[in-house]
Amino acid sequence: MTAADAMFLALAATAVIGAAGVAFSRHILYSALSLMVALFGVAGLFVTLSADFVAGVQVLIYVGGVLVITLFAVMLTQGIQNVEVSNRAVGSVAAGLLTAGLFVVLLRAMSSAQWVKPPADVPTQTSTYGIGNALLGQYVLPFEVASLVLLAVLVGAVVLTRKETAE
Amino acid sequence: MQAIRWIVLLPLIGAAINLTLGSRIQRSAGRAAVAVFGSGMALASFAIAVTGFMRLRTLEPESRLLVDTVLPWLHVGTLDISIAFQLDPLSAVMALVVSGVGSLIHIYSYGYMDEDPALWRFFGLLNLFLFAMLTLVLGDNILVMFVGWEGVGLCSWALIGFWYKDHANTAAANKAFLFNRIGDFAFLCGMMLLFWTLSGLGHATLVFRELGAVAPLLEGQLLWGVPVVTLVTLALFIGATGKSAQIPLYVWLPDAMAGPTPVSALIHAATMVTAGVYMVSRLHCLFSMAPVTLDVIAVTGAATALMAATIALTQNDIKKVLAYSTVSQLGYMFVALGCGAYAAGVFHLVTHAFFKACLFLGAGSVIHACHHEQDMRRMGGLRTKMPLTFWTFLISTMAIAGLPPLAGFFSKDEILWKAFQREPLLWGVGLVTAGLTAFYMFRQVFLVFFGESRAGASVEAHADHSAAGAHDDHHGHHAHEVHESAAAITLPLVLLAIGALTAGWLGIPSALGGSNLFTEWLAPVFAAGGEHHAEAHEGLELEYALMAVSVLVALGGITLAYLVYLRKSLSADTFSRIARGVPYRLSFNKYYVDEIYYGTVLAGTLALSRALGWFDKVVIDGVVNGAAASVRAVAFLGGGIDKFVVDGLVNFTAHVFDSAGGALRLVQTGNINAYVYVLLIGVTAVLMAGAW
Amino acid sequence: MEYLLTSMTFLPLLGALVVLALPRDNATLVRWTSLVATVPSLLLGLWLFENFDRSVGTMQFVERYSWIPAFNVQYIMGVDGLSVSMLLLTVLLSPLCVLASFGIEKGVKGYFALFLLLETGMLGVFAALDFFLFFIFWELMLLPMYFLIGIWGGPRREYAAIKFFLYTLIGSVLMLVAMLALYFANTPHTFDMLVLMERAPTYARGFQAWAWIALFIGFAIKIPAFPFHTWLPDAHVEAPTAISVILAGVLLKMGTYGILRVCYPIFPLATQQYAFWALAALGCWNIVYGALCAMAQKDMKSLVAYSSISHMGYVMLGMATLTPQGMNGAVLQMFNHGTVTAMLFLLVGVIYDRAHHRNIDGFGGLASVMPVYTGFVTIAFFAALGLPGLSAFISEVLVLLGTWQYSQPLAITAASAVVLTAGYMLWMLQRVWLGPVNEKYVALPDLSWREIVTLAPLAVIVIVLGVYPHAVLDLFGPTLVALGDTVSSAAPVVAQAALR
Amino acid sequence: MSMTTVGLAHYLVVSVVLLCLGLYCVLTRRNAIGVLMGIELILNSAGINFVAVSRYGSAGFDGQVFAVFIIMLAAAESAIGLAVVLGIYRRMRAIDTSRLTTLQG
Repeated sequence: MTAADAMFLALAATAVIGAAGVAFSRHILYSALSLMVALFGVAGLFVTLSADFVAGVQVLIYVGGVLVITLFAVMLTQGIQNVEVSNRAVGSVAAGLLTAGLFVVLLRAMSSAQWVKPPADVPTQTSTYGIGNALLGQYVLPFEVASLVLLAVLVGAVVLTRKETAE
Repeated sequence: MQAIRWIVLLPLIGAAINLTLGSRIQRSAGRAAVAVFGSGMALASFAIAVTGFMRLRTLEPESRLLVDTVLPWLHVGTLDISIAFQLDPLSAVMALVVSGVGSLIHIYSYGYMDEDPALWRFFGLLNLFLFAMLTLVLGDNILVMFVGWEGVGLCSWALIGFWYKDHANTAAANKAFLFNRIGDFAFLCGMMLLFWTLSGLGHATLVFRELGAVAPLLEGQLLWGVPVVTLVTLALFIGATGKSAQIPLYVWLPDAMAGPTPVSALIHAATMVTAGVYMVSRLHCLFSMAPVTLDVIAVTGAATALMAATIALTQNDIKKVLAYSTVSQLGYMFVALGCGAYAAGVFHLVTHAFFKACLFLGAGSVIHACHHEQDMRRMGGLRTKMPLTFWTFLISTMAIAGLPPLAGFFSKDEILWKAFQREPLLWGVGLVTAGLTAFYMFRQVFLVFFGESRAGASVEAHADHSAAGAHDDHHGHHAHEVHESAAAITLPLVLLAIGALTAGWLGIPSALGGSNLFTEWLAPVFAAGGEHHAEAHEGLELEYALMAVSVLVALGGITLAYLVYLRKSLSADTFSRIARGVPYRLSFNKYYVDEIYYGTVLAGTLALSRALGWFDKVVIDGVVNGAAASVRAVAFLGGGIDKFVVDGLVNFTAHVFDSAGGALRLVQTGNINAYVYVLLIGVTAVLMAGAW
Repeated sequence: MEYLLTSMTFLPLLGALVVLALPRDNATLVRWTSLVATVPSLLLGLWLFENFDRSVGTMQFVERYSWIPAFNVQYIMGVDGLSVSMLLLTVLLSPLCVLASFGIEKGVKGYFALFLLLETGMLGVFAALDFFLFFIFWELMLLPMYFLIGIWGGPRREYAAIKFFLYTLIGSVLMLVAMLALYFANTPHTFDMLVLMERAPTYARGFQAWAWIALFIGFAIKIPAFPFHTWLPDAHVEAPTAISVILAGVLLKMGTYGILRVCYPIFPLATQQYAFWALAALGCWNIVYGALCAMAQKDMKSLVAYSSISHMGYVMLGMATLTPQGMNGAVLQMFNHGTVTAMLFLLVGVIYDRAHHRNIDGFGGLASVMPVYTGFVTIAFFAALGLPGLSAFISEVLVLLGTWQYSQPLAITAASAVVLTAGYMLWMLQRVWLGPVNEKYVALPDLSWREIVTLAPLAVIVIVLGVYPHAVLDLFGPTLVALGDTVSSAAPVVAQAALR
Repeated sequence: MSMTTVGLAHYLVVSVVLLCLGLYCVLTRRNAIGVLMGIELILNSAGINFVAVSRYGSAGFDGQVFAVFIIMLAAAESAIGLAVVLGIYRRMRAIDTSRLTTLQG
């Protein structure tokens, strides 16, 4: 087992354990913290896939932004200390069976698929450069649309949470 | 010489042990163990000081300087300070007085505090005080002196508030510390200015023995257009007014009498309050260069002496009288310093230490015997019941009144003589003060020890006069219990009284055929500062005449006191009604200085503090919270949550029942999880179909 | 000792993981494990204290590894005198705080795990020499602090926690902006502080100016300097005792540490330009303002909090002077304030544990009920008001001496605070510990052994450093001389004519 | 591709595990915020897929670009999602999805 393998295993384990924490924790705060662990794990996986930029974005936006917002939402809707009250998990047996079924189906689908052989040696290249080119070249239209979406989100978030004076 | 450090360290060890383990020692080994240990440390320190003194005497007068460097303390940039002690004629005198009188008072305390459960704390603090005071006098540089300077403030605070359960005592303690702190602040500023000026001249030092040599370099240095040396000495003098209770910072000392009487004797009469005098003498090389400061010192000293003496005339509390008398005598010493007669000032310091300590301890003996009664209007007739106390008290009173051949006569006359040479007006003020001193001190003697016992006499809270003898009743329930105090109390009294009788003989002026040993002893110290040795060029006749006048004035004061308080041929009322009683009320109410300070400085500071506290909470935090609130208003929590909660719950309940209705709507549950289930089942099914 | 700093920093984190693995219901085990987890770092810290070469001002024990090569982010750790003193303070206070937290009953595991995580964050901040790493640790420290206040705090904990979080977040954002600007201003791009310092003379004046201000505000929030200070009283009042101790003892120092570590060597020109107003004058104002506000407080903890603001003013003032006395005094004051204020908060915590309130006017005469406690209180209070012979006096007098050479009016103003400080300290002492005994509290028990063990080491340090300050002063002397020279030699000093 | 070298399949397995855990979370959680966290997991698993396939596939950057878009959308989704949750909370004083059935026709 090479160092890269060990790294992958560690990161994958981090991601999976974190995700399990999100799914099984009784305490919403623990869920949130586990989510952070999972997100870090995924970011690490991105690094092993030589996608540095994506990893960086993952950490900055997910951990820095999404998670903080989530935590705030938890705090603002629950109060910090009574959060465990309303993180019920309902129908875990049914859900477990269903997801397990899906898991089996997907694995089977994966193993039966015809994958393209990977190129022998992938040249490592700074991903930021390539992504930047792609975003402003080939994908410039989606990129612009994305900015519109974000604007809409901005406005939407404000509208949704605005203090309603009319009522 | 390594031994010097032990003069300082032994009391510290005593303090450390008594303050940490004292209560256990007292419980297991008894009260005497604590007292013996504490007193032993003080006595040992005294013994070492005596050996040091002897050692000094064997040296040539010019080379009488022993230095003991303990530890390098602070070495940053040009600042290089060691913890070091020096013994020279001046500090040796001070160390002997401090440890000597201190030891006596330790012994006295064992008798005086015989009922107090916290004896260990008392002895621990007394030892700590000795440590701080000895650091002050033995320190070889200004910063080490400052350690002692503030250290005695701490001990003073702890001992004034020794009986801390009484709110008034702790208030007095805080007052003392704060007024001292104001002085310390000025002291600190003076020290910094001195250091940087010298540093700028390439001689960064705060060591006393080096200051004499570099001080002349300060000539001509200006800051803000004023000679630096004047600013430095003025700042240091303000520090001295705090510690030595001079105008304008004297008000804490009378209140400090709230502490146990041995404390008043040791700290607030004999030693700590003289620290300012010592400091000025120690730094005479600077003060001599600043004539303006010397003038300020002389005037302040004279004004304080007079003002405190006038206040002392009308006080009824036995200790308050002595307190104001102390302030007044300290004023005397500053007059001497202001005239450049440092040796005379220190001489009066020494004699004053003896007779004032004796007076306080005598007062303590009286108070102790009278079961902590301090009002002189409820005393009287103790002469026969407490003969030893009476005689020692009388000797000390005569000494402070300046009757020859007691100690006070020589030291006071030397000051008056120097003052006359400098400025006859100062002498005039000093003379008046001397007369007043004789009057109020004998008033005290007559009220306390003569006449009939007035124990239990009802005294109006705002009694306008002290002639309480008029309504004298004999059912004083304390009277029959009053008896002479124990040996632990009387022994120090006797020893101090002997001192009060004889200490003056050390400095008999040449005019009276003496050799003025004291001045000669200190001469090597003050020689460098250029003390005026204006020897007798105005003639011996004048000196004799002045002596005679001052003795006459003192006798006049005594006679007046006798007429008013013993013969009662003059009524005190006639004096208190002069000018519609305005002078009397001013004196009785201490010129309302406390009230003025309270109304201006203290109230102002508190008001400013409250205003800033409000500003901080309302304005600054308000801005922050306001910003946060506006963000929140946009982002999250509207103010109307509560309203919607109620409405929401009502709606919610209504909907629950409503939705229970339609059967068709069962599929459309509105439950998100249900939707996800359906979705997921569909997806899995499709994938299955594809995979297999 | 190749991995000294790394092991020192991450051992508490390891401890945190162990704590998390312990059974939830065995609180005693969790407590003792946490205590043990702080000890290795303490021992390493003491070893560092012994073996640190005091004669030079350069970085020692440097560890350098490539971390994220794509962005030239490195993992660099190293210490000079400045960081050693702060690391020492942190490892000293941490075990004491764990000990002081033994009374925590709610969510014990989470509390101690977060606390240990916090310790790693703090140590990392003081040891990191790569700006990116520094920033990571800086943020790492923020998160546990938020929860420690927000979950285990007093009644208004959520308000205090969010306020703390938002304030610090704003500071972090400003710091991030300046950090990135600095990163891109250098070619090749780097976060290596040592390289950034070397290139200091190449930065344009305008860039230095705004980056300095952004960093300064970021750090000033932590100090906290007026007018960014209002999070502090709230956070202190609501935080549990041990967290107050850490907050005042270590976290506040990060502000001034950051200024000395980042602003001074990297932006010497801007430092010269702004030191007078932003550090000296503001510091002086902090001293007086904090003291006056403290006098008006009714809650013991908020009084101590305001006194912290006042005392941290000395640090700002001292470091602004660039004189050896001033700078040594400032860093010594950081250390001394850490120990003295830690004592003060622990002492307030003791009474809060017993009486469940901290209202200054609600007590009285505790001295006769709890004599040992009062003994410690007296030492701490007199140390705080700068009594000679105790540690804080040395640092204050050094700062004042340094300031006098720099600007006499500022020195006089700052020195006048000795009276104010004595005023509020003694007033509180009088109202709470002296006077007639309050009947409600006649039965309060005196200090337990655990409490004595937390307080005694601090008291010893306070006394020892008052007599022999060079035990700590020697650590950072050469470092600060070098730092002062860097700043003052950057360009001719701009005269601050009016107030000098 | 030997068993000891990490390849595409390994990443896909991780991705599937994350997807299933995310789905489980969405299915079982009654707390709307918990549901949102589950969705984040699902999105992450998709991100892993994209990047992994991109790495072992045509070696272009398309996959990474999509991953970036996913992260962007996730951020937008969580912002809006949490705003909705807060809005609901304000209205209903609850974010328990089993009680939020006002969508029912």
